[in-house]
Amino acid sequence: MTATTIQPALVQQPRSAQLWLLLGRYGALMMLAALVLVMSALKPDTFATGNNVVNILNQSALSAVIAMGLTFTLVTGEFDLSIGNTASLAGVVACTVIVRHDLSIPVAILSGILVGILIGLLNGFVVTVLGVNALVATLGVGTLAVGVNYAIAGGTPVSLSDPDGFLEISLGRFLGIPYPVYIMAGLALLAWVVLNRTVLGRSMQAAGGNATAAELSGIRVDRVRVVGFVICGALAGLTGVLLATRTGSAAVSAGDTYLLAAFAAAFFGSAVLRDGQFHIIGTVIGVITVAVGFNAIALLGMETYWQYFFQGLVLIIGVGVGTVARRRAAK
Amino acid sequence: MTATTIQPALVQQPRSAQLWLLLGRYGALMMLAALVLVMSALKPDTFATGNNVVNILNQSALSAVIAMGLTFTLVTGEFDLSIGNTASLAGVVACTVIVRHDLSIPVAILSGILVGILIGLLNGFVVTVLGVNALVATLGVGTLAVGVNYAIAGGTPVSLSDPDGFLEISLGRFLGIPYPVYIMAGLALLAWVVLNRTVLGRSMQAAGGNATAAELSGIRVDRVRVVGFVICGALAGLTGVLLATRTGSAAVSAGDTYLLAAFAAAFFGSAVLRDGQFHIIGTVIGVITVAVGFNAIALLGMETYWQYFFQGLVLIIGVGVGTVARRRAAK
Amino acid sequence: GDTGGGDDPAYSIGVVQFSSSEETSETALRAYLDHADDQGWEVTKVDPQGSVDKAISAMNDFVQKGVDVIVATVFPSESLTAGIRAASAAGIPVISFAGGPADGVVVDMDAGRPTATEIFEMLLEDLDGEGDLLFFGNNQGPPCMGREAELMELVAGTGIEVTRKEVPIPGHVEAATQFTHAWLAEHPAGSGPLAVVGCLDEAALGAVSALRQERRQDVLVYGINGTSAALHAVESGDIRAVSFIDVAAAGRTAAERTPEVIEQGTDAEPSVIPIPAVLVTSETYTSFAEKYPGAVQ
Amino acid sequence: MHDLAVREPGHASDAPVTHGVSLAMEGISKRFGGAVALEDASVRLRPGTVLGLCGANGAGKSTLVRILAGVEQADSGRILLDGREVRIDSPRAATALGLSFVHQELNLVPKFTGVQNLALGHSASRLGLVDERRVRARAAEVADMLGHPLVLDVPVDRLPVAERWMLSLARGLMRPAKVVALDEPTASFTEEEAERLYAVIEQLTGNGVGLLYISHRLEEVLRVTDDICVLRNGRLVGTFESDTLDVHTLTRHIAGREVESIESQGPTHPPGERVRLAVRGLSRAPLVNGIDLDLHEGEVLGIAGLVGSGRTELARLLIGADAATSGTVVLDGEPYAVRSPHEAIRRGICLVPEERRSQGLVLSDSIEDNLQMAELGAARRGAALFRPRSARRVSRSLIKRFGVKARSSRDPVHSLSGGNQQKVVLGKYVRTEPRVLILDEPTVGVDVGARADIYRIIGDLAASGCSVLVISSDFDELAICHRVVVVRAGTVVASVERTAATKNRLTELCFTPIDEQETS
Ligand SMILES: Nc1ncnc2c1ncn2[C@@H]1O[C@H](COP(=O)(O)OP(=O)(O)OP(=O)(O)O)[C@@H](O)[C@H]1O
Ligand SMILES: Nc1ncnc2c1ncn2[C@@H]1O[C@H](COP(=O)(O)OP(=O)(O)OP(=O)(O)O)[C@@H](O)[C@H]1O
Ligand SMILES: [Mg+2]
Ligand SMILES: [Mg+2]
Repeated sequence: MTATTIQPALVQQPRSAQLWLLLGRYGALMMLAALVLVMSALKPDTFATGNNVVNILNQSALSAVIAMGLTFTLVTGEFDLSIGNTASLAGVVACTVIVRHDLSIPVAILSGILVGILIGLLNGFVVTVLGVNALVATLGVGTLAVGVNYAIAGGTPVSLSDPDGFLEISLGRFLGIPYPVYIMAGLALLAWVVLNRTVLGRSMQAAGGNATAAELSGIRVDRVRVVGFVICGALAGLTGVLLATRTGSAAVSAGDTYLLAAFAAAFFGSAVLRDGQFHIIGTVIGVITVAVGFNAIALLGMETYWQYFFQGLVLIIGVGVGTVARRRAAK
Repeated sequence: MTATTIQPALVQQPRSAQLWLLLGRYGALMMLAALVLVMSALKPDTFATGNNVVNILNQSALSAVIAMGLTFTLVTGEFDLSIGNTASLAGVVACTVIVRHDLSIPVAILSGILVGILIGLLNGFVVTVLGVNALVATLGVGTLAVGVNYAIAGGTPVSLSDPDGFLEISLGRFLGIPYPVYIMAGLALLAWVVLNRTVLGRSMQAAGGNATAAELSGIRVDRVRVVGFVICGALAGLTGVLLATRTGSAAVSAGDTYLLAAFAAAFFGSAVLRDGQFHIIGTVIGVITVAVGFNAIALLGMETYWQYFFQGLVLIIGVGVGTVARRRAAK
Repeated sequence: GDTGGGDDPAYSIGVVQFSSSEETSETALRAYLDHADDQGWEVTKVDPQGSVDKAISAMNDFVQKGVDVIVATVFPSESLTAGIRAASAAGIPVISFAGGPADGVVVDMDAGRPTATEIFEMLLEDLDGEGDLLFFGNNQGPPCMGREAELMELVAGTGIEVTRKEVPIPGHVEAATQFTHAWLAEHPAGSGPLAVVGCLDEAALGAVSALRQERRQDVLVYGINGTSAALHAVESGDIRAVSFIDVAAAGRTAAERTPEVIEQGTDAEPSVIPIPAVLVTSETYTSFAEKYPGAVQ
Repeated sequence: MHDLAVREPGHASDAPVTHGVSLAMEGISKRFGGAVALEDASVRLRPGTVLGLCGANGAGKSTLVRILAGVEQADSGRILLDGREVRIDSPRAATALGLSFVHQELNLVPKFTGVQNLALGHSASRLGLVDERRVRARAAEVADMLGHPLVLDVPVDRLPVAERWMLSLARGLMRPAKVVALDEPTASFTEEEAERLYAVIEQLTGNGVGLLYISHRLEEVLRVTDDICVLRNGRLVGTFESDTLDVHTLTRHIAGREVESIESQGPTHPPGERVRLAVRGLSRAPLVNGIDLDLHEGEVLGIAGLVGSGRTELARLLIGADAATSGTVVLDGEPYAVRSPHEAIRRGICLVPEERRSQGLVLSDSIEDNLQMAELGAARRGAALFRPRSARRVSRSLIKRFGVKARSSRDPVHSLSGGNQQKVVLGKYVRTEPRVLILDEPTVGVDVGARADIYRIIGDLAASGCSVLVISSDFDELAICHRVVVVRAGTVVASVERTAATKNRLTELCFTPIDEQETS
């Protein structure tokens, strides 16, 4: 009866297929590597310096924080279009708390994060309880957040009169590396552990992968989704506060640009190392790739339209190479 | 063999379930009706006038055209984040064609639409051939379109020196109704027929419902998707041109704001009359609801932030009421 | 920075645009860059697309690059603090186009209140102290904020009722059109003296678009900056008046003063370059066009 | 590998011994909108026994299980464990009470590996961290119990369907349970794998575990169960001791009428002389390796084989869903090399795919819309007008002809039972009047009544000249074919005439090494 147990046909793959598979997996990373190599050759004195590396990481920090948050919702199979507005509102609230109510910086930071958490809860409520599609729900909630923002600040930037303590959060350095880089690294580690090594994280991935299966396994899918929105909101809120600490003031739409950037990074990251799944490491690499590109453009001094060509091509090629290669490998 | 057809045991649905069902279907419409009624009572002299109705329809026209295009991609189960950029580019190209190459207005209009078609083809190529997720693909292609836009116009608005003929397209009236309203109505009719009464439209709906099943039923899913992107691009291009005919000039990012507005309208529309499927009538109603709301806020003289609250709430409640009611009815 | 030998040093300049789609700041920059080209300076330009954060990133990149001076455009200087401090720390002076004064900013241009005084006085005269006014403001940059402050001061105490709307940049033309439509619905023809003021020409042009669509001729429109489209609209009578500001001249002046700024470094005494403003109406258009042929092209 | 079928019940000590409980569900009623799924149904399960739930598609079997699992809430009725009433309002609550489930739908997370799937809902965690080692250890025990190695480190979406079902089954057994409910666990299994499951069932009952067992394979039900509850239209027809029943009477209870036996449903017409489809050396490594096949006009040809033998892949090659690497096909004397299902349908070849929910239907669309889909696919021009009224007329007549149980042709197909969904898929393709119809596992999860309907439809099609390929893992049903070919490792190893194609003979051919086989 030995013959009965046919091993699942995991047949040895031909050489070329393995190469394609490699390309599928590391294609996006190779693109980043190529970019770094070309730039190092072109601008050895300005690009490939320790200082510039720190500079690029520092520029990535905020985008990385908000994109990591977004990764949580994407992992649970949802969307969050409100993150940009959340970041803007959190920054305005944090500054308002200091300016109008004369509270301390830690309280301001917490209140910014709290704003994010509340918005996340609201998103989660609208999505799970009202059953509204996440795209509409978060678009709607984001619009409400803009309304609140205008109601608070009336559209005018809220500037701190004595911003030094606040600015220190962004400008301060430890061992020559700015604080935001530590924040990014710490949060990335934490997010990775939560998503990959905890029951909650696994449940999120399961809920995103097959909600029915997750529900039947006893996972409270709705709750997990709400948690995803809350984490996403909290990190968006934090991003908004950090953004305010860069400028010492909060503009009404300062965080809005992060929305598309975060999506681009997360989707780019889904093609890094894995086949179309969202994950923290991928997202961080996505953010860094964009930052390296931006830095390269600034150092080379390209025309405006090159910036756009570059960004567009990075997205399409970075993701496309992986997909095409994986398809070839499966052939 | 008649005995095999066991008639399902049916009971009369309870009254309340029927009411919920009605609410689920017409909830979003009722909201629009309520808005119109309240406004007519509050502002009989300014709101409920023929002039104002024409005015609202005229303002809806462009949003409706671009949102109808988006509906096609949404129906095929895809996304298009490039429509805003496409509209901007089409406007710039149309004006450039007139200003720099001295070509006629019809040629300018066609070249704007052609730009949209090309972008749609590119989107379709990246999505179907490269296999890139539509969100990333269209974000990337949209960014490329911005690049082309800057390469052409360098960021400055392209103004016609003698704009009268061009302006006439937006400003001209027939029987007291501006041309754009006719364009909207005509396109809506055409789009409805294509989507519901042609093999292509039906195939699009099937492909959006279950791509594998559609493929195995002989529907060329990839081709259908590409067509969806092309229609969407063409209508976005037309919107860009129409937008330029309103001012006689094209700004580099004039169409960008249409992106979120079109999504909001289409998603709102998916809750109108049907349960979560995208359809043309719903989209048009979505656009008109937003326009009515905007008009109402202005007539009532509310603060800016009310406008955001209103838009956010319309989205959430309009869609949420339907979903909750349908769930109740199924209980 | 690396200065070439000889008496004509090849400076390296980092330019932070506001947004390539903001015409007036681009005009000023173009004048600056033309001069820089003539002098053979190396220029690196970055478009942060209106995002403060990207602007700060670009300034940091320029610090890495080791430029001799950074030119920042329109962003309020106080919101660029992180970038300006990095520049100051590296001994790089910052020239701001209309961003307002701040530590580390050695040259600034004022495109705010002074550019608006004359046209707003004309507006008051036209309305004869009463009527309804729609004002489009923008709080992203100091120029509009200054102009708004000027307007509010002037209309205070008159019988003019002001409705203020924020127009986002980019997207200002469209937003202005929409707001105007709504405002017109509330103010039908014959409901008294009506006027629309855009803190930027683009907003005024957006209003013109709405007026044309609704075939309304009873509303006066005013704009500031003097883009060619707005000047044409003045010529055709769609816009009552425009305050043309000669940013090109200011850009040139800034360029001419650049060597001096680099020379003095971050310790230089902060200075403000005034931007000359000219009021243009349909009556004065012809003579204006003769004087500034470049502006109406 | 030891043969578990001969193990003594209760012999295996690797599964922890649990103490069974008696389960009673009393007066359960459930409605979905206006449709009655269950009406005052009561069942009782003694510890250490197997209770079969039988009934036609849509009779309410799964609904009963889903209510027990806390997935659905009953409108009325109560659930008793050892005489004590319990409230089960969520899957968690059910798990906490020691109930375990293998549901009818494949419930795995596609991108997760085997071990990640098994860890889901498994309380193996410390401080909120996942403890994968413990899961692996338990998975090894379960694999031993199943006598089947589990693939733990490959994302399940890269596994063959049957392998996924094994994992799904394993997941139901991960946690020591007092009651286990299996909803059509063998639907995708061949005889061989089913045997292993029977052994596991004996082992469980030996430990005092009670089992609820749902299957449309009636012989199997009679074999493994102690008692059988028959449901019809949501009502309990009766509870019978399995020993007192035979297939014929059970069938009558289920359908409420006489149903012909499979043997009497064989083809009535002989196949034609002309070869309709001639396949030579068709290959696509590694699954299909040089298939030779002749299909005659009006012939019903069965394809037998083990799971993973390449039958599905063959079908996909024939309709151009995958590209063959070598080989030729001739259709009615003309070369046939299609690159897409679209071309295949236009040439008159259709495939009724094996997973109707994911591959055959747009679940949220109406019956009518689904029935129209293949016609859209066969259409030449996209711009062609679509006539809803005449399309609806055709749909209605198909619904009638196939006996689809539905309230209206506009009902969404997800509201239909499995068998009726299958009829819709079949109807969709029959409508294009194909020359060759390929059916991949056409009766998985289909009840006896509907099964008879489907066999009748196949017979009618063949009689009208259509050639039919039937791929099936249920060798009993191959009795409806004129001829059966056996596929092994992607090649045809035998061709057997109907009279010789007994279940035993086919099973034998599937396993015998190639050199010992005669090709007739
Ligand atoms: N979620 C649901 N919404 C609406 N109707 C449903 C739902 N679930 C089940 N039904 C209906 O309830 C009835 C019983 O379905 P159930 O799935 O219990 O049947 P079954 O006996 O398991 O059939 P099968 O043998 O095909 O699996 C069917 O008529 C079905 O259409
Ligand atoms: N090792 C594998 N990796 C990925 N997919 C596989 C693998 N083996 C089989 N498949 C897929 O599973 C499906 C079934 O494969 P195959 O044709 O070999 O099986 P079959 O004989 O039809 O048996 P069954 O469908 O019952 O599993 C096919 O679609 C095939 O692509
Ligand atoms: Mg069932
Ligand atoms: Mg198969």
